[in-house]
Amino acid sequence: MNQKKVTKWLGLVMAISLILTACGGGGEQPSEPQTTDGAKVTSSGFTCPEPSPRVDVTSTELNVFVWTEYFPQDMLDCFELVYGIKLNRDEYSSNEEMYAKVSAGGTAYDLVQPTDYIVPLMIRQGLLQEYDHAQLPNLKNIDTGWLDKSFDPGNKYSVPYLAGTDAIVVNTDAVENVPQSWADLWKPEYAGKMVFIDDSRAVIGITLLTLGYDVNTTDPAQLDEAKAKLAELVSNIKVFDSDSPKTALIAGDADLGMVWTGEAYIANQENPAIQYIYPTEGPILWQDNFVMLKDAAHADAAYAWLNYMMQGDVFWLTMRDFQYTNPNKAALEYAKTNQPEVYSSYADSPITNPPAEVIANGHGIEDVGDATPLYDDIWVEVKGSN
Amino acid sequence: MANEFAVELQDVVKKFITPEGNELNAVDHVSMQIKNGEFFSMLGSSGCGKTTSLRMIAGFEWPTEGEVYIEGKAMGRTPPFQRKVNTVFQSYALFQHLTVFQNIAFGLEMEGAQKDEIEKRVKHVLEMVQLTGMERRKPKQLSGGQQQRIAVARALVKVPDVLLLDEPLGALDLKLRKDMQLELKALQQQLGITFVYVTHDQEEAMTMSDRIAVMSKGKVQQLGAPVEIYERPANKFVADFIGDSNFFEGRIKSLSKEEAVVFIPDLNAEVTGIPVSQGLVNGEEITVSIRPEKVLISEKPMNQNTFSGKVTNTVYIGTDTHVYVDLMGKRVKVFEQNRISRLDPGSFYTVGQDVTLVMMPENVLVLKKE
Amino acid sequence: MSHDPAHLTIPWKGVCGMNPHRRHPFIFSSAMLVYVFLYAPIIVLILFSFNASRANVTFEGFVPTFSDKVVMDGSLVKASPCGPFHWFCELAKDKDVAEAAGNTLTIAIVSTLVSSVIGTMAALALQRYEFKLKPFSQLSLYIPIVIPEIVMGIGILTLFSQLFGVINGSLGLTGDSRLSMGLGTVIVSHIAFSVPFVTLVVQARLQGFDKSYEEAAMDLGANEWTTFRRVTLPMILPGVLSGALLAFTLSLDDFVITFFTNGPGSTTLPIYVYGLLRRIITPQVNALSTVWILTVFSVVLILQWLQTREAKQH
Amino acid sequence: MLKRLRENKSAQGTLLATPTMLWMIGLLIIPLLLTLVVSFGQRSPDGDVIYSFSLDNYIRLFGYSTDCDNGQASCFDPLYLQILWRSLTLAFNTTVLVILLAYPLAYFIARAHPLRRNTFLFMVLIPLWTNFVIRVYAWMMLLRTQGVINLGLGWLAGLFNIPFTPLEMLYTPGAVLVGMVYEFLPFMILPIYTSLEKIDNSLYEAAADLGANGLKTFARVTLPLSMPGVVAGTILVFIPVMGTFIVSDILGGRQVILVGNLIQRQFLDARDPTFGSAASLILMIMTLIVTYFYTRKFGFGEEIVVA
Repeated sequence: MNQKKVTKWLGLVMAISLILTACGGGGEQPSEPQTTDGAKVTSSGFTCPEPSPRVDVTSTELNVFVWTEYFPQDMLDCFELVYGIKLNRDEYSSNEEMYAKVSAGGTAYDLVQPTDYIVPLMIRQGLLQEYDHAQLPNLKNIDTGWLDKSFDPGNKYSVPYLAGTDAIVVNTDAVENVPQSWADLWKPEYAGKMVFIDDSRAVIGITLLTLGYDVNTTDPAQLDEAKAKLAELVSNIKVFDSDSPKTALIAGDADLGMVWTGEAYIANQENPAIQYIYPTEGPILWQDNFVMLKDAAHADAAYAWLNYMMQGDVFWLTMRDFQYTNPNKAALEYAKTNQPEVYSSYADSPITNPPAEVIANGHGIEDVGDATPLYDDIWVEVKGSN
Repeated sequence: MANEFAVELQDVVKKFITPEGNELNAVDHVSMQIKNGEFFSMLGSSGCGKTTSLRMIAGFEWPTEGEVYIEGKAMGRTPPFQRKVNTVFQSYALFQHLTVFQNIAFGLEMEGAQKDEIEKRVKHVLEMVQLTGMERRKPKQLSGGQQQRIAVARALVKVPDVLLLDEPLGALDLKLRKDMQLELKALQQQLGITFVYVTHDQEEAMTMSDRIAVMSKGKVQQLGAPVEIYERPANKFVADFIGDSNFFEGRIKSLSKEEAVVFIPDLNAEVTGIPVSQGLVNGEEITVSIRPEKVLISEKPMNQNTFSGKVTNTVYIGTDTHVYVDLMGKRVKVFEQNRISRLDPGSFYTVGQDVTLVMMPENVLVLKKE
Repeated sequence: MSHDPAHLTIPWKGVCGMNPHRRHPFIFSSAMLVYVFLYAPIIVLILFSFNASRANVTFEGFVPTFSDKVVMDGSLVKASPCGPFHWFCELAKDKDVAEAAGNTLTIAIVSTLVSSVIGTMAALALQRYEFKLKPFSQLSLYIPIVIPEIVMGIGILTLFSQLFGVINGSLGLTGDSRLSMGLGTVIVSHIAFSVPFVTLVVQARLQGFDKSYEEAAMDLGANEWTTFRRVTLPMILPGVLSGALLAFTLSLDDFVITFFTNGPGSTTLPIYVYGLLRRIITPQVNALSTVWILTVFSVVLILQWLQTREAKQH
Repeated sequence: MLKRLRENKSAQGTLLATPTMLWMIGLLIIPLLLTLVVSFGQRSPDGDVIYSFSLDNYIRLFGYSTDCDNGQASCFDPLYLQILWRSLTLAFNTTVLVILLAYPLAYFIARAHPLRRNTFLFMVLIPLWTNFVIRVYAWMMLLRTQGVINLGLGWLAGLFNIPFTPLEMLYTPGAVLVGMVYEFLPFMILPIYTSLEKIDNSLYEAAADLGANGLKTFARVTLPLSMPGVVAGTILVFIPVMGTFIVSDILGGRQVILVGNLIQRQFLDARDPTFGSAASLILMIMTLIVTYFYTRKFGFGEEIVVA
């Protein structure tokens, strides 16, 4: 925080207090570009790859709003080092929280990281701007299997980041009968032992699956049925946690439940007895993406970031630091040759690299449009009445 | 000095709004002229308007109507810091966060005086109030009397045209108060500055003042030298407020140029040979007053202005003995000076004793009914 | 809290035998138990900041020292150049913490300064003057005390987003010149909830303030401003300072309002800690808490030492 | 200009109060009015506010439901009333517990030697100066299944050869209660201390002189005189407990839903700011009513600011 910035903000404070209609001066003061000679090395000792291609940038700042614990620090540090841009990172722990803050306006984020089903909503609300693909040469590094999805045909608005599944996690030391299907989780023997992610669409989704319905149904009758069914499940759940559900498992506060890829992987590392089970009904599939907000002030820096991030020699850091399914084929190749340990732990784990049949059996959450309030109400009511 | 009057109040009214929302004339058409070099007191019980009058001179309040003049200049709404008067506060208002020196120097600093000048004058004024060597102390570390002197010193160091004192001795014990009264008077005479002194203590006012304004209900009841006020009170309020008085309801029976005859129904008696004051009408209902020390107790009846009664109580208070005499159902106070030792019980009046009271006509005052 | 130095100078005039409660064993023991309740979590917090276990669920011993690089065995730190202070070193490397600490202090200092100044002004107005809006003003000061913080936070969020939308739209502001959530909005909001506390504290102080001190100053030739600067302010300063301290504390500790009003680059320590809690909870959180607690503790000690010294001088 | 201002006391007062009033109006009253306006609106499927005048949100809060099991068009659903009631109960329980814990300590400090009083007082304040979120986290470490308390109890049980299964404490309503009590305890200690400290020692002497024993002195002298502190403390504890969502989020495992959580969720999860605004206003009105009746009975202690 330099002095100029403080003085500037103070000025703004005064202006608002006096006339309540201040004009101008909401911007951020550029921070000094960090110029280090020779190789740029982060504080953890990681040598930063050079950007290829290097993008011309005039902005000195980039504001991103991303999921918690989803973003390698080295990646961020390197970007700041090679481009001399200050990257401000704020974090959220649910799509809904992110959407609420972004749609309220008044935020100055450039890039956010919504999950697939939120993207159409943001497009519909006019919150996003279309990418100029000419400025995204490194999009070629993404495996085409992850592009051109139904939530954003042609990737006009979104660039894939990481993907994964929601499935059953179970501490086999503490649980006798290991559940094999979502439906098993309703069994009374698990009551009071479960940790679930605090994600309305995913949890309602698996309830719909056990009833034999589509995870994206808009039929009020089916949803009504699901609500009653969900109420039974919720009363058996000990804790909802969308921030760090693994902690409850590792700490022994919960023995089984529903978590996502990355959490399951770490829990499994900490305690090999904690296993990730793909349920017979199929896991929930998801994919997180970078989108650019309509009023992004630092579009050039955003393109620089996206290209730099998608470089194979940079993106592999996500595999090293967080364990999710990786859509970046250049990164996989880079890791295979240069970081075999990281590659093998990724490729050999069914958690991060699920078998094709699991993916085929999976269910993606989609935008349900006008039925959204139905889902929202179910969630609040079922949890509130607990 | 150019002007005869240091302070002049001309038909001054100060209205306040009471918390109940009523309008109250704290000062009600007051006019007074305070001469240069005079020790002037405003005397009255609390709420009589004396402090408000003083505050209007100081500039803490502005008159609702009328005008305050200082040295002949109309003050209007001049703020306090532009008036050449200074105040000694009842609470002293010594700045607790400053030392004695800093307190006294405060006013000089405001004038922009030089440092050595300030030191010289503070030293001088401290000598004047006999507190040399206390410069470094904080007000809290001083006794009440010392604080009072500092408060005076702080005001005097500015060499004001007029020094205003608002019950400055109220917080001191009796002995100290008496000493300070004499000291203040001496100081005033030495410096020749006009003092305007507010007090509710009549003895204090009498002791020090050249002139006194007796105030009640926002009005000046009487203004004059102490002896005038005591010996010739203008009305029943003054007679009652200053010293002790016996009052009787009466009616003027006859009126000549020199003297009046008053009939007092309560005593079923006449008092003759009373000096006449202005504006009395024959047959008018009036109040007759006589100071207790001016009633004589006589063993044997005299021909005129004598009344027979019974002693109901005697109180020995050292300098005097207060004798209460029942006069046809009316209680009369008599103060007898103890010129002789009263150790001998025989020298006392005994309860139930028959006595004769003499009220010499020249001691009897006729006061208009209020 | 009023820290009247007089307390320190007036000798204790208690009459032990007269007060039946003094040193009552029940009072003493329950008071000690409450202290234990207050401090147990904090002691555990500090102890666990030296934990060798990354998962930080149970205490697995101190981190062994003497190694030039960090050695991990699963979730256990086997060796670290910093030894038991491993997590403090990790913390020191984290530049986000430094930035969050800087933001927190900037916000706390600026909002404390502004709210102390305008709060004292308002206290003077409410205690000394009669004006039309006085009852309304006095009443409005109680709003932040009697409404839950979340209501205020959401209200302010709604206001800012609507206001900024209108201003940006009507003035055609784009890019970096747009008004947006950030340090400014956080500071403005912190002032809003601090001001009433400052005002009420100073007002309480002014209640016992004899007006004749000011009159004396004016009488001695000081104008209104000089009177305020030389007499009124020094005398109410303890009140203003405790109001400011309260504002500072509230600002440092605030989570809810900041949560709703912050934006890029205005992460404060509470928000940062909340973020850490949402990630993997390593002893780094404890290390941060320990540093925080010790900082606060030493600042308080220094302040108290200064105060005692000043009291002794008088 | 300056002269006219000098003579106009009312203008001086207004001028001095203006900055604070601008803040109060701009950042408290207008936001509250906005909240009021939004609460009468309706949400669009995407979560936008459609401005209208509809009481639906309030009707829904008070139990009117169109989502009924037996095919009726409308029925009574006490869901939100239950949440309100749960919050009120929790706030009440917290306040009572906090008073019970705070009083002896405040008394102890107030009757301690004046030289030590400040130190004891600072010992109460220091936990307050650590961070709110950090304090909640500390309780997680104590309460979890393998946490410090269970370890301690297990060790004790081992000493006496008693079989021990760790207690399930974290993610229960009890954990939320403990967390709330811990968070707000200092806010009760300070005002009670302030009012106890004001009690003149001679009052105790007078009570003793008039023949009151310890308990009677406490009941007849100490307690009534310290009521302003208790009242102020209650306001400072009760209201924040009603609106806090972090404690119940973290220690309750997002399973203990209070009004604060309900509001936060409406804004951040359910994308229904209109319903959230209505709930906010109901929460505010509830606290105002409780405060009003409480302070009407006991007075609004000035200790609220001395703390």
